Amino acid sequence: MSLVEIKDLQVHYPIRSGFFNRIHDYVYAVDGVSFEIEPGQTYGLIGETGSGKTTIGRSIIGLEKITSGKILFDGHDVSTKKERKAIDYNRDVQMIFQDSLSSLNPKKRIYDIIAEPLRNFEKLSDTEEKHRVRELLDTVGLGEDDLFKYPFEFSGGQRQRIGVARAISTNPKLVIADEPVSALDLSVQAQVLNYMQEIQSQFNISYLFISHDLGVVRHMCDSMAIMHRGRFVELGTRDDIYNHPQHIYTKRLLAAIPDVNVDQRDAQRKHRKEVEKIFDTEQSRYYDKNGRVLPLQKVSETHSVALPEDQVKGE
Amino acid sequence: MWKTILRRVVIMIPQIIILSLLVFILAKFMPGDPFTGSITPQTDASQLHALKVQAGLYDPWYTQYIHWVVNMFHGNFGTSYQFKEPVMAVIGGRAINTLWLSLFTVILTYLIAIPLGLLAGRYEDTNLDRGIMFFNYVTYAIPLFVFLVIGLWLFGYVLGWFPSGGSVSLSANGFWGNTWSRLYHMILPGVLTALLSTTSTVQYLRSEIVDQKHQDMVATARAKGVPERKVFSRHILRNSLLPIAAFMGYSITGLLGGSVFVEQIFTYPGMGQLFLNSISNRDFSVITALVMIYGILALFGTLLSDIIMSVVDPRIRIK
Amino acid sequence: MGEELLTINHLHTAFKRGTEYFDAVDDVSLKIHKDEILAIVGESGCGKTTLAKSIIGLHDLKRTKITGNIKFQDQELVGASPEKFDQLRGSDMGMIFQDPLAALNPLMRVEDQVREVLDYHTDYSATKKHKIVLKLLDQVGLENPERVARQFPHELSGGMRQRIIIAIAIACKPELIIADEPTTALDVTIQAQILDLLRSIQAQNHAGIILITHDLGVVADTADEVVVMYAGQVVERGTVFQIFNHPLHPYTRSLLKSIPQAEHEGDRLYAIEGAVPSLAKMPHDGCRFAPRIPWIPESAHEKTPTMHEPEEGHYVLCTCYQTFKFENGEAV
Amino acid sequence: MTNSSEKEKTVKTPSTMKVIWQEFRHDRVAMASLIFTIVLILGIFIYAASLNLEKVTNVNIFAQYDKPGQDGFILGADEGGRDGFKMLVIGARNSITIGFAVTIISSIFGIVYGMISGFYGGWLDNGMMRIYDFINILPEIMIIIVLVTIIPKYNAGTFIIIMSCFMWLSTARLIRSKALSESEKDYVAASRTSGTSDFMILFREVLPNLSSIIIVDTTLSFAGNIGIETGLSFLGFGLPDSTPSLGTLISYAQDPDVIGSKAWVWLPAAIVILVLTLSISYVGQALRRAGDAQQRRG
Repeated sequence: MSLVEIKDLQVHYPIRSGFFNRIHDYVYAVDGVSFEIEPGQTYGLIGETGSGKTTIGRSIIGLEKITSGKILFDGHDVSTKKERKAIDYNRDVQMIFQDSLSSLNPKKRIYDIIAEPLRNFEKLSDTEEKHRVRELLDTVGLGEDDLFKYPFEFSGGQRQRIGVARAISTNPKLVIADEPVSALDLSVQAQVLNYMQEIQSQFNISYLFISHDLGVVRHMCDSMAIMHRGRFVELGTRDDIYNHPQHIYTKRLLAAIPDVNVDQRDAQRKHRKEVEKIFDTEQSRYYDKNGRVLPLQKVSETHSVALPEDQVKGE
Repeated sequence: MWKTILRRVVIMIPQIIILSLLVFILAKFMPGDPFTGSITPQTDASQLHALKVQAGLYDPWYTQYIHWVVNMFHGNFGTSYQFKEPVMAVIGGRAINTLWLSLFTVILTYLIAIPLGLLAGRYEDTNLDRGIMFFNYVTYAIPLFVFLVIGLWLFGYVLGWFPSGGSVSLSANGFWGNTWSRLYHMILPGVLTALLSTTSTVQYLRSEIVDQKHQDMVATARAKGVPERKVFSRHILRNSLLPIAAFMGYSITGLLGGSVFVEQIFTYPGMGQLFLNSISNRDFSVITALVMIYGILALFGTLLSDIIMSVVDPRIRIK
Repeated sequence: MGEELLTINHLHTAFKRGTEYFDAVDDVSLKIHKDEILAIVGESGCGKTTLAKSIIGLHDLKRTKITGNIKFQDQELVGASPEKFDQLRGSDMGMIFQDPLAALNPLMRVEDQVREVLDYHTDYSATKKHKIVLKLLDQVGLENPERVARQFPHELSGGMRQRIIIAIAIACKPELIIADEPTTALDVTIQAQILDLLRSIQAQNHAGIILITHDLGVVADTADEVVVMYAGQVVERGTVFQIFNHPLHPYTRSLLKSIPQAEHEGDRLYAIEGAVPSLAKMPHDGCRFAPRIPWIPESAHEKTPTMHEPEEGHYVLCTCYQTFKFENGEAV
Repeated sequence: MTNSSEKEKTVKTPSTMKVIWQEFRHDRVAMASLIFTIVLILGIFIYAASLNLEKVTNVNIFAQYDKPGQDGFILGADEGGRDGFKMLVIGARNSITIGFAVTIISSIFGIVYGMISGFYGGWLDNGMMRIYDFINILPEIMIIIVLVTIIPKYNAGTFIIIMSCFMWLSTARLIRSKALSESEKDYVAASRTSGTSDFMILFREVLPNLSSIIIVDTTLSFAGNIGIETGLSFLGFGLPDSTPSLGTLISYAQDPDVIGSKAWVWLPAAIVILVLTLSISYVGQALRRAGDAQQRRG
């Protein structure tokens, strides 16, 4: 059985306007999305600003009220707060935030920050708690001296590692990482990603890795989904997405990433322009008349694409 | 934009209703009734009772309330027991005095506050700025009435530069003589109140300018080759001053609150003084009318501010 | 390669913190020619934005001390008067900022903001300026310029706003354009369009562009020449091919190695130890990158690092590049 | 043994007061005004405690309007021949006490109101802000005066309550805006996903982050409330006649003869108010600067 099952998730925000501030329309932040998460795997959620990827992450963890659809965890419906509370859901599902400074309370010591989930979910004695916190800090490469410091005394990369330590303190089964390295410099981004991978192999955690950086997602994730306008345009394994993209939007996204291979740059530029041209001319075929992404069609065992029906062909 | 304004006006209606209810309830708790003043030892109890019935004083409260509101809409706030005149007539003359003094004070306030705020913001962290900020701290800390009393004592009595009370000299004649006398009476209370009312404007303007100076927008302007002076006047100043324009409406509430003190201390015959006077004489019909008027004026002040804001800021205007 | 446009020699830019001055830009020398895109690449806090602001004269001189030489079209910019800068900025130098929303005045219509450049550098008539503004908006790829001209910044998308910033920067066909992280706030698809736009503008105007970025992909895609900065210093400079195909300085090599690569999916990434030192804690002498490669013996570094030119046009700071190996023994 | 001491170290939450104090100590003028304020207030309270209120307020018609120094009255005597200096001390004590009580009640209410409104947001915030907006437009001075006149069994306690009803507004607005921006930060989301209840997040996570603002706001409100109490007493609608306030003493100046030629009756009280409000506000402003400096570091 899957660890998490998301069925037709929808999150809409009302747009109020007009005379009495009545709800006139909705922002379809997430507009009908279904997928499953297996234990120990890493899933990537890729999209541009406003594509709804962050909203999906926040609704799975319970920070966002869902409009409709279902989220099942280990077979339990966890769509409402009451249901989550009943099974201590957040003990098993944790989150790493993008902005490491804002996600750590500036008035708390590192010790208290990491111990917070422990105090809520595990009834540990003081000695056990301290032992556990030390162990966690050690896991992310920080030392004993750091226990009683405040967040501002650390660099961005270190703070993000503290965020990782907090997220894994209760041995969760799923960690949602929302742009965990986007705010970091390249030289420290690798530190955080490496620790995340190590921890995964050690504790068999599933990651939902949300990012706009296709290079990082490619590195971290076995399977991934590309989001556009609140829906999935393509869903598949790393190989499916990067080597056999079928949706016009995926192709455009992939072509837009600047590559560090300087020798190929003219060719790549040319390729990008071609894809862009195709996107401009054929775009309408891939979206319905309201600009909504078409329903997903299965093209192989692992690969689904939001294609017009006449284009579906096996691989 | 019209929709925003209209909606803002519509929101005001329940506020006015609640305000009137509140004032009505306060009025009900006030001792006495419109006939208390006319009671003499000769008054016949049954006659009085009949009068009260006729005036609806024994009706259920909501009937009385509606009656009161309807009368109010017709500008009928009842009769002042103290002056034996319709309340509106009593208030009328005073209202004009208060209006002049307030207008004079508002203009002075901004005339003082805007340059100070601009200078402090532009020359941030210089001695000029520190001086202005010290002035700002003093005006923030000193209670208005103490400042007024000391000012009156110093300039009205010790130095004798200004009259110590009233709104116009009895000996003034002719249009110009009269106008000058009125202005002369307003100078001391107006200047003193204005000095103390500059606090929030100076503070806001200064921090707004300091804030704007560090925006990328200003760097863009410089990068365009706009000379420093123009960067200041075309970008920083404009963007900082527009919100100030919108604050004018809010300042009405503060001024009205202050008018009670100013008019009392300078024995200036305005609405504030009338209010205190009526309180001492238990002239409740005048009191209710004044509270209602002050409340409605404050409501219109906030409305005005919101409208100015939506007119000057395109981010709100377009919606 | 075109004629020389801007030459910087031994530039120091120091900020006042309390009573002390700290060098945010420390002994930087570089050159840029016409028809050239020079990328300045480095991580946050390496001094690249400070450098750009020193060139265009946007520092508050009460808190900043600038020494050295910046020569632009035979004029010395260090110590130049504000009037001189007012005249140069907008006409001979244009600047593009990172956050297009913050960089536009929220209370002014697009047309007024673009026209402002022309107001101060030309004496064209109002109608002519209006025509030029529309042409510029069209040139930067905005559809329906008439309409956009009448709009306010908040009514436009991020990509459109950045196009307007570019229109402002190129309004007077400047010789030099400084673009400070022009695509960092944008999505990749928009980034690609903006980079293409920059290149096409350069082709038309024959300008020199200084492109400041932390994104190595953007550099590889767009630049001709590259300057790598670390902790306020230039540690390596050369052509884009030299830098990407034969990186020399340990920092450049480490950075390139830490990029997630397609061929090594899922493997451990190369992680650089430690973090960039903050301005106040900047070491004064010795190789500034040494603390992050502790396995390299001290003898490999110079006491006072100097620039070396191991191949023509390819410069590198400190001698440590000669013997540098990664911890696992790999050279690149 | 070592365990318990270490434990203490972990449980202790960082004291904002301590950090601000560190910054504050470097500001000499602020330190001077803080010490001055404390000495002044303590002096007033200690001296007032030694006075017999009944004796001081007793009318002595022979000493009416004694000049300072005359008959042993340092600051002269008022209309009732009462010792100006002793009246001043008792008045100051009363004004400070009322100002303090109003500050405590209104600040606590304002903080709770603002935190709940800002933190929970949504319709709750909407409703609470509507109430706020409405009270805000009320002509507060007038309504207080009306309430003072119509409330039966009026005394200092009722006055404190009436004043507090209107003085919480600015605190509530300030705290709401800060709570709103704090609650949007990710550490609040992180606490939510760590299983901490909203109530605990509000008081254990958000509140410590507001502490420096609260300290500053309370200090400044204290000065402001002394001003408003004395103002109302000046008009005759503050403290009841049996409890003199600094405002009551100044109100003698409403007599043209007194203000013009008997300045000793009211001027000392005016000066005491000035000194009190100026020094307390200065401490408040210095605390704000210290808090900002601490914010930058944090």
